[in-house]
Amino acid sequence: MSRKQECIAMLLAGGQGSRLGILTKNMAKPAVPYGGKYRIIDFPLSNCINSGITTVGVLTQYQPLVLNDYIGNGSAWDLDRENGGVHVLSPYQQIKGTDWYRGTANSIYQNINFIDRYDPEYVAVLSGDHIYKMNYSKMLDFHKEKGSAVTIAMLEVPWEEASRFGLMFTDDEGKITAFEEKPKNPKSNKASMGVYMFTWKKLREYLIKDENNPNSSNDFGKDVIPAMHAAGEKMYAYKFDGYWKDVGTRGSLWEANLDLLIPSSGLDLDDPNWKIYSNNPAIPPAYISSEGKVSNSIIAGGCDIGGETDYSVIFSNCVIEPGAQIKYSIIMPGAVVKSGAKVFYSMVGENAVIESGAVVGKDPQECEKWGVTTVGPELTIGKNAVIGEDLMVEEDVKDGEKL
Amino acid sequence: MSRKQECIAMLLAGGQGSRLGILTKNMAKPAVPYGGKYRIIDFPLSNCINSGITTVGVLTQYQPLVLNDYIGNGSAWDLDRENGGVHVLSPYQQIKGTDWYRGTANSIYQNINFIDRYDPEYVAVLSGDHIYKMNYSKMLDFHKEKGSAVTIAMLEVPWEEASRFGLMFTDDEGKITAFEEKPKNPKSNKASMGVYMFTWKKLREYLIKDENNPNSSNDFGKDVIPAMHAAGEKMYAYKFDGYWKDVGTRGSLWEANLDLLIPSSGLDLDDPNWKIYSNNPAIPPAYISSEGKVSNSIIAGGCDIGGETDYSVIFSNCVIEPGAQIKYSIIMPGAVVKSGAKVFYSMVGENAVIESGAVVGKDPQECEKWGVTTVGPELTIGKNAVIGEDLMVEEDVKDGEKL
Amino acid sequence: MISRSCLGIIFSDSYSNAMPELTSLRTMGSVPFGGRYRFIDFSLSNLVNAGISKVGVITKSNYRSLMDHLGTGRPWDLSRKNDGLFFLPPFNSTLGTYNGKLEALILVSDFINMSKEEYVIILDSNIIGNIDFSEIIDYHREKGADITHAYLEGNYPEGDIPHFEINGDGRITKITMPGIVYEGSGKYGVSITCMKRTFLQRILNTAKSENYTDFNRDILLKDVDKFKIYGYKINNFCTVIDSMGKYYDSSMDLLSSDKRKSLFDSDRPIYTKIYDDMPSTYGINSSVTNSLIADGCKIEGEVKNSILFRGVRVAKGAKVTNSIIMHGSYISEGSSANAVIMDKYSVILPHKNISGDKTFPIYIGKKLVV
Amino acid sequence: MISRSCLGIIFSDSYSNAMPELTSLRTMGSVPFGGRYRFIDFSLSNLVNAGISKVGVITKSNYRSLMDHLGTGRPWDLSRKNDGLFFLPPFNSTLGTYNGKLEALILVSDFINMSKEEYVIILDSNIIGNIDFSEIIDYHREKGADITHAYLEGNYPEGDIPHFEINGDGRITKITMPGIVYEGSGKYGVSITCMKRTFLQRILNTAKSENYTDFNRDILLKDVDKFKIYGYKINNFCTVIDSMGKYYDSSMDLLSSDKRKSLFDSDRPIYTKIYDDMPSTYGINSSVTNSLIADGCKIEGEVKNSILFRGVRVAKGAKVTNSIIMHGSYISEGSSANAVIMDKYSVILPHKNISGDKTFPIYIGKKLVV
Repeated sequence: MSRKQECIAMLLAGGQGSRLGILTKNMAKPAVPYGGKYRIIDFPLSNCINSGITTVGVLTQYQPLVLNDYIGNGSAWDLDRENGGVHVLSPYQQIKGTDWYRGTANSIYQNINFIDRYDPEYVAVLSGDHIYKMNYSKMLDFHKEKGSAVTIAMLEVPWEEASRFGLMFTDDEGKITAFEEKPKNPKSNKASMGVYMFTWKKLREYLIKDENNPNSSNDFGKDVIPAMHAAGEKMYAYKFDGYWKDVGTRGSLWEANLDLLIPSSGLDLDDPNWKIYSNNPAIPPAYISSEGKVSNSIIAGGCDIGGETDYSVIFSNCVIEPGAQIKYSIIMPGAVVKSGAKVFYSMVGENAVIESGAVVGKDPQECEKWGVTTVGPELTIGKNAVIGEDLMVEEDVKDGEKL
Repeated sequence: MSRKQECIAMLLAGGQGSRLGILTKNMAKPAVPYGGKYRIIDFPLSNCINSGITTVGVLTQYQPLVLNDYIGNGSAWDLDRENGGVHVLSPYQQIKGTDWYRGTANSIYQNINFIDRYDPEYVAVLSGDHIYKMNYSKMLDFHKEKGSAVTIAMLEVPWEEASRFGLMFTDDEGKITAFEEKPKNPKSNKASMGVYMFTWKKLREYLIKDENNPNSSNDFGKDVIPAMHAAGEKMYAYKFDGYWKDVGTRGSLWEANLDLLIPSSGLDLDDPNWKIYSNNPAIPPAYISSEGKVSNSIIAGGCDIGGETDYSVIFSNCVIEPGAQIKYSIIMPGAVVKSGAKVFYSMVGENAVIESGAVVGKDPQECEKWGVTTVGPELTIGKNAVIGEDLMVEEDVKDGEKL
Repeated sequence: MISRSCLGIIFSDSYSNAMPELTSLRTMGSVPFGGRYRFIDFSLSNLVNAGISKVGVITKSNYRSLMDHLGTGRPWDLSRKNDGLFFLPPFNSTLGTYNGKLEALILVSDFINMSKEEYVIILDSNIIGNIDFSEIIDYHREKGADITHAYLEGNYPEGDIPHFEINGDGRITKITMPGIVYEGSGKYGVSITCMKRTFLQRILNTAKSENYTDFNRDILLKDVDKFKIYGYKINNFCTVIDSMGKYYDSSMDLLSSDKRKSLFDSDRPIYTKIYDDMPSTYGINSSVTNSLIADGCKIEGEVKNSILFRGVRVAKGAKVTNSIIMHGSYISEGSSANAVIMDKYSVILPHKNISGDKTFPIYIGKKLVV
Repeated sequence: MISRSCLGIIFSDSYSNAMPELTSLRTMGSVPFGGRYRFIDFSLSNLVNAGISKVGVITKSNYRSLMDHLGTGRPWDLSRKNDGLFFLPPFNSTLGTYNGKLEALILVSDFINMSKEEYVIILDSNIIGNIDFSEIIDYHREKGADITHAYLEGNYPEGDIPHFEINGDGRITKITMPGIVYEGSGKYGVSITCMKRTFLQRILNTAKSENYTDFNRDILLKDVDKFKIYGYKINNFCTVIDSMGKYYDSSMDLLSSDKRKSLFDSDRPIYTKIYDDMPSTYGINSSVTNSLIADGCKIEGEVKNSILFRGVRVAKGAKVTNSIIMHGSYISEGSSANAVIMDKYSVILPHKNISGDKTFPIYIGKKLVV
C-alpha cells in the first residue's frame, strides 16, 4: 500500500504552547488561527506540498481533536493521497504499556515504523509553529550536494535578539562547527529555525541510540543534534533569508498578524507560485455595509462589517456592528463585536462576543507598560465592561465589570 | 466544516483480542485478515456505507497503526468525505492529564465532542469484530417507529450456545423486559449482537451519568444498558436473522473463513446490492500454474499456486509451490508455502514462510483433542519441521524441529 | 435508507442563448455569480445538502470551463468511489448535440437506467436559490404525485415559462404557456421537477417512440389531467436568471441583507471551487460601502454598491459603483466604473470613466482592456 | 522539486481502427486486458509511478467507457485538488474530432500552455509494459536531447512504425517509415516521447502555421538532423497492441511467469479501477491450470491456458482452453470454448462447442449469446 518516497516530512505539532495561554486551551498551538483565514499549521503543510513532499506525519498528543478536524483528509492541502498524504500520529498503546511522547526525538522514534513504510532516503523534521514560506526541496538539494547527515535551516537574526535562539557557528562552506544554546552573550547570530533535513539512515541510527541513553531528554536540539555533532557527522547550515516568525507568545502572534499589513515585512500570501492553502469553510464573500469604514485592514470571507476597523485583521465570519471600533487588533473567526464596543491593541478568540459599549485593550501611548490583551475563545464580555491592557481573559466578564 | 447528520456510527475497535493470540500481536482485532481479501473491520464499515451512514468514528487505542494504515483516508469504503467520513479516534492528552479509554462506554464518553460536531439524532454503536451483513437503516427505522431510547440487535442462537451470550427477554412487541448476562442455565436464546442504536440525547445523558458514577466499569453491556433499563427507558430488541459470527477466538476465525466455502452458511460476499468493500492492493489476478490443483477453495488476487489446495482460503499474494499441500487451512496474505510442505487444519499468519518439507497442523481424526494450529505473522517454519495440532507458534521454528 | 435515495440531473446549458455576452465562452452553469460562485454551485449544493450523492450534469457545448470548475467534484463532496459526479456530454448523439430536454434525457438514458435511486430531481443550472430539496422529495412522496414541479408566485417573468393553476391540495390543474412576453402575476414554474425514476423512464420511453422533445409542451401541457402533477412553492429567495438585466438585478439583490442571508443559509452552505486566495486587503485611504468583497482583492480606491469577485484590484483614486467586477479584473488609478459588468481579467485603463445605467449596465468582455 | 516536474499526455484513441471488434464500442484506452485491467492502466500507472501527477487524456470518440473507467482518477491517485487527471475531448474542434496527433495536440494547447511542468511525456494508450519513465526523463536531461523517443529492438512488427538507426551515443541518426508491411529486424519506435514542454510548444506553433498534422512524418522524419532526437531502449517486457492477433498473443504472454513478473513489478504497481468482487471460488471438481483468474469468478468446470476476467462463471462440465473470457461472461454446463475471445457479459449456451485456433481466435461480441 505504501510505496517508496524520496523524502517525507515529520511535523512536530505536539506543543501545548502554554505561552499562548487561553488560545491553546482547547487546541494544539499549530491549530491557532492566523492571518484572517489560516491556521499556523497551514504554513508547514503548504510548504511541504509546494516543495513536492506529499507524505507528512503530524505528531501530536495534546488535544488533537481540533487539529484532526482541521486537517481532515488533507484535501485542502492536496495531501489526501492513496499513497502517502497527511497523517496525524498520536502515541499508541503497545502490549507492554503506553508510551507518551517524551520529547521531540522520542516522538519520531515512536513512529519509526510509520517512516519505514515509505522507505525514504531523507526525512524533514519541521516545527509546527512558525510562519514562513520555504522551499524544502532546495534545502534537500543542498543537503544532497553536501552529502550531509543533517542540514539545519539557519536564519541570521539581529544580534540583540540572538540570545533567544539556538545558535550555530559555520565555516565558509556552511559546515557547522559548533553550537550554542541561548547564550547570554551570543558570538553568532546564526539561529536555528527548527527545520531539519536528515539522511534517514543516520537519523534512524541516532534515534535508537538516543532512546537507549537513559540520560537523554530525547530532544532534537538538546540531545540528538549534539550527539551527531560529537560523533563527527557531517552537519551543514542552510541559509534562509525570507520572512520567519516564531508565534509562540501572544505578543509575537499579534505582531505576526499585523505584519501582513506591512508590505515591507516580506511576507506575501498572494504569490500564485507559492500558495498557502487552508481548510476553507463554505462561506460567502465579506459584506461591508453602508456604515462600514475599513482602512488598512484584512477582512476575511463571511464577515459582516458595519463598524470601523483600522490596522486590524478580521477573520472569517466575524460580525462588527455599526458603531463598533476595532484598532490594531486581531479578531478571530466567528467573533462578534457589538455596536459601540471598542477593541484596541487586542486579540479576540474564536466566537467570542464583545457586547455593546464594552472596551477591550488600550492604546500603548496611554499605558505605562503595554501588552496585548487577549480574550479567550467562546467568551462573552458584558455590556460596558472595561478591560485594560496586557490582560488574558479566561472567563466571561459581566456587564459593567472593570478589569 | 461539519454538518448535521441524522445518524452516525461509533465503531468499537479497541480490543486487543487476546484470544486471537499471536495474530493480534501487532494489530487490533478488527484489522485481522478474513475471507481471502478482507479484514474484519470491512464488515461494519461496509454495512455503514451500504446503510447510508457516512460518518463513522473508529475507537481504538491498541496498536492503531495497522488499522490506521489500512483505513487510510477511507476511500476504499467510499468513506472519504469532506463532511463526515471515517475517523480513527485514539485517546488524547488533555490539560489535566491523559485518559485512556477505560471501557466501551468511556471511549464514547471521551468522544462526545466528536459526536456533537455532527449534531446527530441517532448514534449506532457497533462492535468491530463480527462478521455479518446488516442494514442499520432498517434498524433505525424500527428504532424511530418504536420511539425507543436504545434498540439492541438480537439474534436467536441455538439454546446450547446461549449461555455464552448476553441474553434478552422481550414482550410480543419486541420491548425488552429483562437481561441476563451469560447465565449458566439460559432462559432465553435471544442474544445481543453488540449492535446498538441509540437516540443520542438519551445516550449522551446516560454516558455523563455513568462517567460520574465511581462504581461503574464504564461498559455498555455491564453499566449503561442496565442503568437505562433501571430508569425505565424504552428499550427494544431488533431481530436479525442472517449470518453472524463472533470471530474472537482462533477456532471461530478459522471456522468463519471456511464458512465461505459452504453455500448454506448464509454468508454471500458476492451480492452486488450489498458489497463488502476492502482496501485492495494493486495486484494482478491469481495465477494457477500447470501443476496447480485447486478444489473447493477460495484464492485471492496476486497468488501463485503451484501446489494442491483443498477446502482452504488462500489470501492475496500467497505463493503455494508445486508439491505443497494445503488442506482445511487459512493462509493469510503474502505467506509462502514451499514445495513438499503440508499445512493441515491450520492458520498461517501474514508473510509467514513454511519451508519445504515442513508439516503444520494435523487432521482432527488423527488427534485426541484437536484444535486449530496458528503460525504467527512474519515467522519462518524451518525445513522438515513438524508442528502438531492446537498449537500457537509465536517464534521461528528451526529446521527439523518438532513441536 | 438514511441518505435519501434520489438521483440529481442538472441541465448545464438551459437558456444559454438568453445571455450571449456571458455564455459565448462558457455554459450557463459556469457563469460567475455572487462574488465567488458559478451558477451551477447553487443547484449542486442544493442537491448534496439534501443528501443526494449521485448527480449527472448534462452538457451540450462549451463545457470546458464547466469541467474545469467541477473538476473531480470534491468541493461538493461528490468525488466518490461509488456515485458522485457524472459528466454527460451528448455521447450518443450523432450530431454531438440535442434539441429539447426530453431528447437530451433520452440520450443519457443509460445513466438513468443504470442508477438504482428511487427518485430523480431534474433541474436547470440558472436557478439561484437555497432550496431544501429533501422537503420537495418528502412532499412528492406524501402527495403520491407523479411529478412535482417547483413554482414561484408573483409577477410573471418574461419568457415562455409555464403558468400554473393549482388547487387547494397543491395539485396543478391547468398549465398555460404564455409565449414570449406576458403581463400580470400568479404562479409560474421553476425548472425543478421531482419524479420516481421509474416514472421518468416511462415518460422517456413514450417520448422516444412518439418523437417528443420538449418536456413542457409534450409532457406537462399534454398530460396535466392524466398525471398527478403537484406544485411545490419556493418560499426562500429564488431567482431564475435568463437575461442580462435579470443577472444584474439578481446580483444587486445580494446586497440586501435579507436576501443574502436567505441564499447563504449556514445550515445549507453553498459550495464552490476553492482557489486559496488570501483574504482581501483594504488600503489606508480605501472606502468600501454596501459591497460584497471576495478573497484576494486589493482595494486602494472607492467601492460602493458593488460586487467584487476574487483577485480584483481597485487602484488609488479609482471608483467603482453599482458594478459587478469579475475575477482578476483591474480598475486603474483615477478611473471610474459605474453600472458596469466586467468579465474576468478585464482592465479599465487609468483615468477612463465608464458608466452605464442600472437599467442598462455595460458589459466589458473577458480579458478586454478598455 | 522532489516530485518530477513532468506532464503526461495520453492518446486514448491511437490505432482504434486497428482492432474494430474490441473498439467499436470503446476507445483503445478502455480495451480490457490481463484479467482486470484496461489498456490505459499501464500508461497511467507508468506515469504516476514516475511521480507525474498531472495527466491529460486526449479523446476523440466513444470515450464514455473510458470516462466510466477513469472516474475521478482516484485509483491512480490522480484525484487531486491541484493537477490530477484532465479529460481532453476535442472541445475546440468544429468537427468534434481531429486528424493526426499534431492537430490533436494543437487543439489542447491551452492545457499545455497553462501547465507549469518542465517536461512532457506523450504516449499512446496501447503500449503494455512496466516502464520506468523517471529513467526516460533522466536520460533525456543527461543527453541534452530535444526529443527522446522510446524504442524496442527485434523483429519489425507490421504497420507503419518508424524504424531507427541509432549511433553509439544513443542519438537517432536516421528514421524510415516502412509503409504497411515490413520484414526483417532492428530498432523500431514505440510511441513514448519525452520533450521539454517549451520545445513541444515550439513544435506546435510551427505545426499550426505550416498545417502539419502528423508527428512522425512532419516532425520526426523531417527534422531528424535538425533536432537532437535520442532513442531510449525499453528492456522490460513491452508490447504494442495494434491487431487482434497481437492482442491474443500478448494476452497469452502473461501466462509466462517471466513476462508476467516483468509487467507486474511490485515496486511499480499497475493500478486499475476497483470493483470489490469477492475472491474467486473454485468448486470441488474444478480443474484450473496455467491460467490467470481475476476476482469474483466461480469455477466449477475446467480452465486451461486461459485468462478469466472478474466475475466469469464456468459451469460444471464446461471447458475453457486457450481463451480470453471478459468480465461477467458465462460458459454454460457441458459447453466448451477453445481459442475464443469472449467480450463482456457474453454467454455460451449449454452443450455448445466453440473452437477457434491460436492463430485465428474467435471473437464473441459484448452481451452476445451463442
